[in-house]
Amino acid sequence: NAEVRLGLDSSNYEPFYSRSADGNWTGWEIEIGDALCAAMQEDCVWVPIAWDGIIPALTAKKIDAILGSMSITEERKKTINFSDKYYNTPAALIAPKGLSIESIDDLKGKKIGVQVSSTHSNYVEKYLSDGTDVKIYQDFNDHNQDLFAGRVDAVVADSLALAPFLESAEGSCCEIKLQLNDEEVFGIGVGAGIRKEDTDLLAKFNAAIAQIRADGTYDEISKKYFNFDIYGGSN
Amino acid sequence: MVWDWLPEYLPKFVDGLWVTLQLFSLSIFFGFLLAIPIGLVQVTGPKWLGHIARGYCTLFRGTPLLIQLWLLYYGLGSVFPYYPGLRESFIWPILVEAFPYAVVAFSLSVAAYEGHVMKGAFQSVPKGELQAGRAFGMSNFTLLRRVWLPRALQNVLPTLAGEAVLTLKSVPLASTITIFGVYGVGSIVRQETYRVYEPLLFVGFIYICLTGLIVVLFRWLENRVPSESQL
Amino acid sequence: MQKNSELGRSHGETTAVHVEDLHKSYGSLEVLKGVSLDAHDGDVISIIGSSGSGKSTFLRCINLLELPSAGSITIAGEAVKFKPAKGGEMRAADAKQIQRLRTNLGMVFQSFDLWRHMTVLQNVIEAPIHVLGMSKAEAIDKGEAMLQRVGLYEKRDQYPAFLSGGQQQRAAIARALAIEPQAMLFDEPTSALDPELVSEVLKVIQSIAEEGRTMILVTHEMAFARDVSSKVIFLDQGRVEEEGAPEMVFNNSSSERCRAFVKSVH
Amino acid sequence: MQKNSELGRSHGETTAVHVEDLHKSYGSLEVLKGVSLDAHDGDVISIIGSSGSGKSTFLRCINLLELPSAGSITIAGEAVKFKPAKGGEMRAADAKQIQRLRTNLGMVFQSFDLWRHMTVLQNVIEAPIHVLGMSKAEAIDKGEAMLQRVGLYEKRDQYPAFLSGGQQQRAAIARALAIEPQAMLFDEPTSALDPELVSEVLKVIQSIAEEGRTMILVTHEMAFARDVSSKVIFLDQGRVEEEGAPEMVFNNSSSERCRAFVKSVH
Amino acid sequence: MDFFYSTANLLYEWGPNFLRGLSATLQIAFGAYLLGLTIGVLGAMGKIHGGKYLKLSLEIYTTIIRAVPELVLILLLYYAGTSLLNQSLEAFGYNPVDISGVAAGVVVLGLVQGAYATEIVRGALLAVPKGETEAGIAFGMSKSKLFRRITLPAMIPLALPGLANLWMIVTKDTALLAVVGFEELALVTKQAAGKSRLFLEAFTVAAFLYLGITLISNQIFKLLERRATRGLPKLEQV
Ligand SMILES: Nc1ncnc2c1ncn2[C@@H]1O[C@H](COP(=O)(O)OP(=O)(O)OP(=O)(O)O)[C@@H](O)[C@H]1O
Ligand SMILES: Nc1ncnc2c1ncn2[C@@H]1O[C@H](COP(=O)(O)OP(=O)(O)OP(=O)(O)O)[C@@H](O)[C@H]1O
Ligand SMILES: [Mg+2]
Ligand SMILES: [Mg+2]
Repeated sequence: NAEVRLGLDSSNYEPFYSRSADGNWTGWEIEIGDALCAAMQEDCVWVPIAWDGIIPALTAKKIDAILGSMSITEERKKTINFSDKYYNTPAALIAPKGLSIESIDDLKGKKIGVQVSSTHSNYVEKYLSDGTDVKIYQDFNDHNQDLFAGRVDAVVADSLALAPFLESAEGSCCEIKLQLNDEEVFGIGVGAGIRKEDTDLLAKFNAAIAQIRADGTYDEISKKYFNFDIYGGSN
Repeated sequence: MVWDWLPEYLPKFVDGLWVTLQLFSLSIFFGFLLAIPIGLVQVTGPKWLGHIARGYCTLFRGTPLLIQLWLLYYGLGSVFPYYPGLRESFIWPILVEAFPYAVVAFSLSVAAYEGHVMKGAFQSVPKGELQAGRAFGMSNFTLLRRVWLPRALQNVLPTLAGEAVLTLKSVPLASTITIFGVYGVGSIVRQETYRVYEPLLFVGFIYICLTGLIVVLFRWLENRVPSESQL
Repeated sequence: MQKNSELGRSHGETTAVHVEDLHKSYGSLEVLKGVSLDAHDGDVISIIGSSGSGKSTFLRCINLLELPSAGSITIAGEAVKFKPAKGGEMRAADAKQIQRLRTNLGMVFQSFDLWRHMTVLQNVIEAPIHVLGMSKAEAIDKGEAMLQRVGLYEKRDQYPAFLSGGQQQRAAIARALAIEPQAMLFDEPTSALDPELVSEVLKVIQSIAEEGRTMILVTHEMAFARDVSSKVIFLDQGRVEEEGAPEMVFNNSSSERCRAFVKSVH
Repeated sequence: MQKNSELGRSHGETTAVHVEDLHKSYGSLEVLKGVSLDAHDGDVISIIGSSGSGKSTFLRCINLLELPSAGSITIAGEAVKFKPAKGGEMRAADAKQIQRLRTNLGMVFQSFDLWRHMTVLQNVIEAPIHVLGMSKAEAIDKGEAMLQRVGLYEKRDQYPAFLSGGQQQRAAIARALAIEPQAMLFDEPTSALDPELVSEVLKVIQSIAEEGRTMILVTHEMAFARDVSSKVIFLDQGRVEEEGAPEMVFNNSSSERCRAFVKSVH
Repeated sequence: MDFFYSTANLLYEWGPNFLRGLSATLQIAFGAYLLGLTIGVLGAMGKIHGGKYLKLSLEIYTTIIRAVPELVLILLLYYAGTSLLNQSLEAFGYNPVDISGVAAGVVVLGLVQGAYATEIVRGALLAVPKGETEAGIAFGMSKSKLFRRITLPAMIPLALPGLANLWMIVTKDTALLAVVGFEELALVTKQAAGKSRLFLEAFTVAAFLYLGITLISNQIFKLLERRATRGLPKLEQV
């Protein structure tokens, strides 16, 4: 009956989603979301929300599901439910090419940028909280911009989301220095966030994810964006 | 309502309060310092300076502080890489910090709003009192320091109190450029505890206290000299 | 004229204020058309004349609150330096000099113009401390004496807003006296006062005159001018139409205009 | 009393305003202690008395701008309905009735109180149109006639702020006349005016009185009260101390207070 | 020169988005302003004529709203307001409603505006000469007529400068909604900046758009003020 409102970050998060110049939301996750809705036979609308308020927006029923590259973590599961994962990519630390960083110990005394309310900020909090200067940004693009400007020495973020930046003129300054792994922090992948009480919707999402994986829709969409398997190992 | 998170985060709130107060008082201080000449030249000339000052007030009062802040921080930052020499220069350590940008943006905004107020304030001082000062051989600077400014301030203290509260209330905007005051700490708490309202209510409570403090402070200043309106 | 000031400060011998051939125009309106005046130490000079005749303008020129268009002004024996400005006007050549010379003149305005953000005593000690550089203790001593003098000692810690008009004007006189000026300038010191308050202020001014202080006084109080002045100047349309001893100006003037004016205000 | 109103509207026979035993207290201060008054059609009644005697309060009670504490009021033959309120006060029982009755009374205040956001003509036609429901064309016709009447026709499109006090008061009179009230109430209509402007307003009021319009008038202008009134009431400390024909009250009063008051203001 | 070239490019590509943001900003500002005015008039009357408890609650409302940062209020009302509303709707057996971003923005900023407007209107109402309203009463006007015909028009010239100021504030406060993810001018700017990487240019364009709103509104209010005060003598220029 009613539309399913899919919440996502109001700022750009390429290649997963971004507001294009013609005013539409585009990107891999948008196409996947639309495919999921088709599989569920639901009408969906995309609702942009500030990232740090996206879980409250879900519980306040401003949206019905979070489809904004939200990692499934134990911490978040205390508040909301997650569908099965629909992709999984590692986190990465990027820094200017000239800087030599072999391990996270080399970050002592450096400035590191992360996005607010992200698994990456949790990671930095866990491993780098002393000896480094952590700057928290509201917007994924802002820490990239400050890395370019030289105000931070490194950025921790999703490796795929960083890719378009690294390929741009501004991002050419920098490269991926470290792949970061910690399932406790980063979770087991990205799923759709759904209110605890909406078990029906949860089941529908799980079924839909299974369906588009099975019928090839998932791979078809992914091929347009990536030349590798974004789903990651099966859990 | 759940408040069990509060003890754990209280130290962070104290840090945040410190940041908020620093940003607030520095902005008010530098902003007011700038507001004096901005108001003054609009009253005494020279004409071209007066026009510039007025244009400045219009420009800064006519655009959102948030945009000014972003323009200054991200806008300026985006041109740094084109001046490679900058990174070796002595001001680089300042340029990489967010706090100075916030102080500058806030001060410029305060200067525009208070400059507008001070213009009216300077005009409101009776000419005769200024001439009395001149007639006693006061230099322009002495006149300004001893008569014109204190007298003008007396007339607009309530307005300035209002402006100060507005400035305090805009400090949260600085969280968009990585400066975490009381409000920023509140949003960290929200992020880490997934409690939606309690941290906001707590931040609101702190602000009500701070506002109360400002109001009391200005009341005290006002009462030091009785004004006509109190007769 | 300069030499007068070198003769010492005995009564009647130095010139506190010397003005020669003063002209002043506002745009095309010539308000003063060549006015001269000599105020020797101890002189009490009253300037009378109908409204708009230029009395206030003349007084304000003496104090350089207005810049004259032509003429010369000598205060306490020192000539004010002017330099020509565009449009044939004059400009002050030396701002410092003017500030210094002004401390020789105590000015009392029509509308009192006390500084309202200061108490009466603070008003009185302001110029001694911040212009003359007197120590605070000394300024307070002298200031309190001045306030005694005008009968306002008990009001010293009041703010002007709480004083009556007459009290405010007496405070303004004390403030002007506090810089121990060579001459006092009064511009209609009682015209903004309610009639009942006029006499208290005139009494204070009279007592200062009797002390032998040099005074130049613009007033509409003819009886007072006659009683207190050593000399009266009748200004008419920017010119000195008559001047001399009070009896002469008030009773035996050869100028018809002067006689008409004196008659009209009596 | 009620029956008077049934006798038709010929001069002197109906009662425009009838007040009986009116009391009014502010808290513990009893301002009116039982005042009665009968204004028949065509009567011109002046109320005099020293400041604070309750004249304004009485007039405002007639118009129900103040609610009396006790007593009865009949306007144009219709008794105002009251109901008791807490504390022994009275309250209006019927707001609609009061609004209707008020249109029988044209009130002119001491401080003119024209509506400053309307031109003079707009002021005059406001109540006819929006209270009486007159058509706009008719209201303008009548309004312009009223303005002619008080000599303000040329000023009809001016805003009040640009008129002199006397002109404003005349406009206020025209505004009150425009609802064609059974009686006009004036509360010291000239006391806020500069002396030069008083006579122009009094002249207008006099001409209205001579037309035979019922008037109740609080005034300090004794000579005027004597000339224009059919009856004078002397109020003292909230009581009617003396009332009667003007010659009687002004010259032959048996009340000592009244004689003293009349003497003091002459 | 480079700057102008890239700005032109930005406008060419993102112009429609800027216009979309601008129109969202204006819609919210307008709605919030009207809501604020309504609250202001009612609140002012409540503060003047209301009973003890109404006065007290209005006092609390205006005090708190004016002391707490708009950003905090926006977040509180944006999330709490919606869920409170929906909880109570559900409690009464109704379906939860979806409050659109525009509506939420209007309500939040309207409540903020209302607090300031209450004080402005209250001051103006108190400044209307008592005699003018009494004259209306004396002519038999009913309460509502008195308010519509006399009090309101007499108050407007006194309140207009303050109300003009409020409009300038609300047009700029809409930018705060960017922080909760509402796509008005400021957030659209940020999106364009993030994607085109023309930060300086994008923010400059936004600044000029806001400035344009201010300057045009200034002129309109000047006209309004001239109209409203045409019956009042010009105040001496101090
Ligand atoms: N700043 C000014 N600009 C232009 N004209 C001025 C100015 N000040 C004074 N005047 C004109 O100069 C003339 C003389 O003014 P002034 O105040 O000296 O007269 P006055 O003799 O003191 O009169 P009053 O007795 O009314 O004080 C008047 O015609 C006045 O209008
Ligand atoms: N609203 C009020 N509250 C309390 N006391 C009042 C009020 N209005 C009038 N009074 C008191 O009632 C008394 C009579 O006042 P009223 O204005 O009727 O006198 P009046 O005869 O009109 O005097 P005046 O000639 O000065 O106008 C005065 O003592 C006054 O202080
Ligand atoms: Mg003069
Ligand atoms: Mg009265």
